[in-house]
Amino acid sequence: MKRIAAGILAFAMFAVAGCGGAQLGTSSGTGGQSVKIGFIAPLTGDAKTYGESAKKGFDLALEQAGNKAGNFTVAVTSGDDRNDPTEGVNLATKMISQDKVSAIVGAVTSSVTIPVSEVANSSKIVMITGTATAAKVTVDDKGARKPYAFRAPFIDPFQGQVAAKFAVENLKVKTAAILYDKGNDYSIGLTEEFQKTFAAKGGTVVASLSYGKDDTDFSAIVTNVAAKKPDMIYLPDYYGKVSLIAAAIKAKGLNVPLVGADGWDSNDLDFAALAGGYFTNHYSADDPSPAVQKFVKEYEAKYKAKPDAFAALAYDATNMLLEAIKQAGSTDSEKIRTALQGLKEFPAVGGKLSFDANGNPIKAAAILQVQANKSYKFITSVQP
Amino acid sequence: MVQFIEQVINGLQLGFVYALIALGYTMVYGIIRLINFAHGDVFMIGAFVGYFGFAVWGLPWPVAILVSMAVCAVVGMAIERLAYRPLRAKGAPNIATLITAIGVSLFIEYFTSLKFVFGPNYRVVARPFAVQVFHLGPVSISSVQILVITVVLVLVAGLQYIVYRTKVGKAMRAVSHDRDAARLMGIDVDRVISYTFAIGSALAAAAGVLFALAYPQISPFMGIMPGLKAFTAAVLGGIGSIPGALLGAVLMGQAETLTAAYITTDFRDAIAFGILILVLLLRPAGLLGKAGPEKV
Amino acid sequence: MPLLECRNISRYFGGLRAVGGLNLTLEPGELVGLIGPNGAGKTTVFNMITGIFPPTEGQVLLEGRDLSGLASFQVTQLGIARTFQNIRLYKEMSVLDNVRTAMHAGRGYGLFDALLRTRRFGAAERRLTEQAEALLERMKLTARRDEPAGSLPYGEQRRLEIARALATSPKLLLLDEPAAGMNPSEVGELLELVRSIQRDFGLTILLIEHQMSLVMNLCQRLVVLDFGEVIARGTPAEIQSDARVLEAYLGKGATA
Amino acid sequence: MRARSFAIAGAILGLYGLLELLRQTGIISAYWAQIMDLSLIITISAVGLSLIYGFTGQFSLGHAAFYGVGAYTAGFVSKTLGAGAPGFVLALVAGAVAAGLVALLIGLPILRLRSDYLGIATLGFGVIIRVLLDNSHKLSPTLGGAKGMMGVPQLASFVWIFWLAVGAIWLAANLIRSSYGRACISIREDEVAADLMGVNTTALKTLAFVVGGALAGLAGALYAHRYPFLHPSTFDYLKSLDVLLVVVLGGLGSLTGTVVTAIGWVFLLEWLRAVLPSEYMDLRGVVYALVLIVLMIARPQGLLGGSSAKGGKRRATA
Repeated sequence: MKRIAAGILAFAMFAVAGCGGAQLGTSSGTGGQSVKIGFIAPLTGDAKTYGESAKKGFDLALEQAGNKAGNFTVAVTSGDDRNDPTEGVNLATKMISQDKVSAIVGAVTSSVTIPVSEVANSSKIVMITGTATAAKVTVDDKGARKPYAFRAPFIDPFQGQVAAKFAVENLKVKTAAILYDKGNDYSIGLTEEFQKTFAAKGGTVVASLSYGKDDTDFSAIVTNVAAKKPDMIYLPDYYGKVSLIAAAIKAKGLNVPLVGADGWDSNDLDFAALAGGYFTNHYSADDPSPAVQKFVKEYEAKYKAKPDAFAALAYDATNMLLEAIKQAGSTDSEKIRTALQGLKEFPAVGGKLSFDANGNPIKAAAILQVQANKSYKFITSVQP
Repeated sequence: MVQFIEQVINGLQLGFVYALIALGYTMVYGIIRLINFAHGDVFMIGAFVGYFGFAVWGLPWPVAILVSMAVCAVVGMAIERLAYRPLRAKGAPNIATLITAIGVSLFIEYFTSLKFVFGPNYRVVARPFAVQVFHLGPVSISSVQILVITVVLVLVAGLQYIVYRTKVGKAMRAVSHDRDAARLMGIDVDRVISYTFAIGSALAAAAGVLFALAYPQISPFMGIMPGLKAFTAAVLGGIGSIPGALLGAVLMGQAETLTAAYITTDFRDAIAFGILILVLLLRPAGLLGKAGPEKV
Repeated sequence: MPLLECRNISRYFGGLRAVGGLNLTLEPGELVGLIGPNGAGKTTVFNMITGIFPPTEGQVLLEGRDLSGLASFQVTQLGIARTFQNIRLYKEMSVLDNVRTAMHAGRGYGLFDALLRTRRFGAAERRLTEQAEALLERMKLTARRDEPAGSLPYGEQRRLEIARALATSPKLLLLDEPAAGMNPSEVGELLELVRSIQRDFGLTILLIEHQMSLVMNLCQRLVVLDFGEVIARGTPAEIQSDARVLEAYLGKGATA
Repeated sequence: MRARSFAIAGAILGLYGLLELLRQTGIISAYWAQIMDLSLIITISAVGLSLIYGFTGQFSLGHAAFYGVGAYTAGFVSKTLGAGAPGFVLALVAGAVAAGLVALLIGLPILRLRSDYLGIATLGFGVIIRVLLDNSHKLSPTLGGAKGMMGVPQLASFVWIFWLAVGAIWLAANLIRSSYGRACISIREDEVAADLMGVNTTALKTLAFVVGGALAGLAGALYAHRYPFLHPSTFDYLKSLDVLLVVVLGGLGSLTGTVVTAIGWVFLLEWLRAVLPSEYMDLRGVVYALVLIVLMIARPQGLLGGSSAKGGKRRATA
């Protein structure tokens, strides 16, 4: 009897949970002059720090806009994806079916943003990510555009190309070594493209070595790299790993230029170890453009810290979405999509932005140099 | 050849750090037959305390190591007292204690990553001394490597002294050999277990500080992988055996470094755990351990 | 042909000899006692026969068939069952299930019958349950049928162990100190029980026991072990007057 | 007996009808429908681990690996064959069979190990599978490696997930309430004694491991057709702990407990998302760990599990 009772309890719980949720769902609706936006980011878990930066950028953009997009008051519903694709799908589904959002800003990492973009696209809800750089965020498996997916950052291939071009043309190097994270799509994407472009421009990649996301000991691969005597080392990864590798390179006494990507842009970078290194980024804080100056100044005033790439890109993504809603003059996702796709030369931190046919921004990359005094120096700008 | 020697030195540095962690695993397992999953997290706490010591409080690094060892000794004893002893008193099955240990490990990781504790961020460790690279002929070796190897040797010698020359050490060996007999001989078993946790945790703390000096970045989740690999090393050498832990750790360090250097880096973790499974299957008592038949 | 034949079996544990060169033959229907001081190697003999620790040297034969290389469960399936000195029941399982588990080898249906609840499964399960209930009835455990084995009083646990061993349909039953921890009246009941099951199930029994009253009254023949070697064989009466046996027991000051 | 079986079958059919109706009419939103499906998928996987650990006592820390093998295999088959019911069914079968085969290959050697060593070996196995998934694009570009795999047709509708979950629970219950199940439990209780009572412990441990692994594989296969993106991080060895927690909370040796806890667990996490202010989200991990520790110290037999001997009260002649 006890078992049957328990079984009935299970089913009852199941049904009640379902219906209880359903009530919540039906009670929420869109108000007259307000627009609902969802925000998805990893606020806990292993990518928490990226998510927090993105949230700061998102919050700042909304605050500057006075929580308005045109005539609409913006209502935000935000959620934590824990950098877990499953959670990302659940959250996106919740925001779309339950909270009835008109658009979503997020997610932060590519592995969550790809499934989120699938859900958003099949529900015909606009999604714009600040930071996910994998090509498949905006195109499907067969390379066809997901019409409702957009992003603010340049995609992996572009950064890899720019870095290779800069290395050959400005640093005048002939050989390069690459160290990358084999478990990280961002790192792999950059590596592939760098390799291709570097070779096309006449350089030779003498070593391309991978490591895992939990590795902390790089002495073995750095020793191997040192034996190859490369002219430069490409380190396409986030600041945490890059700092460790640079320290290992320094400990090995290897003294060649290090080149990287936007993942370096963080206050937690090991500036001492990486001083003199170059990386491709979305903007330079020295850029006199009003968009950049306004962002940097107000960000520092609000958070008492320097913005990093995650914050800047989430800020851009949010601003572009708000502008699109304003131009569309509607909370209808289809109209917002059309407006977003049609944005021309939008003054963003990352430059004057327009979207290409695949929902990727057309913008220039800045090359920055790491300084020992915890700042970056603007070196040059590379057009796509 | 030069490169090979340098790789072996790299492997030694890694292996020696593993050795300090592995000693704690092996001592605890020897005495209460528990895989103390939380040991890797004690190592992490050690790294953080050491980092605060020399980077924030401005202590000289050897003092920072000692402070960290003292703090972690207390942490280790507290874990044993609060989480494991109640289960032991109840005579709970092995697995219940193991699951508790996993719980303790998760607790330490999540708790320390809260903002008001250590925070979730990576921290870059600024070394308290400049790294120098020495050249012995064509082979280069860094001051960090020399430091790690020296400190580990000193600590292992100290441990050897404690285990074989002091009263506590004798009691530990007696409890590890036969807990009931030791109790009958008037040894306070709970206290001996407590000391074992203290010593093992202190060694892990030292390992943590050295790790932070050698691979200068720390985070609340940094203990998981080194912990598992050090455990593998302890099993490889024969769990319960102190010389075994050292041998196993040195072999693990070499295996990991040399595969990364000469075979592939793609499967580095897979290889470490492949070794573990093979050892468990082919020689479960490890290289230096003794197998005993189960009593029926 | 003898039912069981141990030919010169020895067992070493890391250089230490537990049993050396033991020869033992059991004819069908015999009830033989294996006695000796603590640590003489009696349980090791059981372990060798049942294949838990196969003999380091020598052979064990059941009805002329060499048991070398067989796993314990195979030895059991060939007809040797045992009980344990330190009771090893499945404590969390019910009394009935303890017995039914021992019938697994003779369950009479396959995995797919079980998964899909076929007619054959139903019939076989009914048969198993009836047989198990009959055994419980025989052991006076019917009232305890649905209780967890671990909750039974000591004497009943001993009886359940015997019931479980019988459920494997053995030819040879090895009893390891069945009277340990029992009071005199319980020992008396046990004596009757062992006799009656031997008769009713046509068993051959090898018994380890320290309770001399039980051994002397029950066994037709005794084998005495000391330091892993046979020091005497014979009828209870012969053994009682054997000088070496007395020395082995009294010389060590052990209780007889 | 027969009447009761019909009553249960009727109740389940009725429940399905009700839920399907509520879903079709939108009273249960797409979100809660998704969570419901996920909870059933997790249930199937947890029932698998319940067989392995809860009933047979083989401590496994690598369950997520079977889940991953099932998901990737099914995804690959489905993507290769294209959308359509026959391809989908084949993919589900392939996912379960592949996970079962992997369980067989790994189980045969490592199930000799006892408790804690087995746990560590299965954990190691989980890490190895994760590394292989990270490098899977070298085997076939379709698998995507660390970049993840997308484009698996989303064919797992509620009717599939619900009935497969019911089927999995039914099969597991049948297995447990048979001589095989009793033999498995006897191994958990005392492996040496089980061996000496004529139970082929190696075969039964392997059986439980293979069936449990195949159920996880089936769950993974359903996941691949319900969630549009497969990434190795979803099948990380740390995820094995989630399933373990469900099985332990539900009570070792209690199938009902496992099912109730699995469903309750998924809904609880979603409910927490709704009620917990975001600044306390971080505490989730701390609470999760504390629950595990306190539970183990206070009630090692699990929250809902009593003594599994209560199963003996039922007549087995169902």
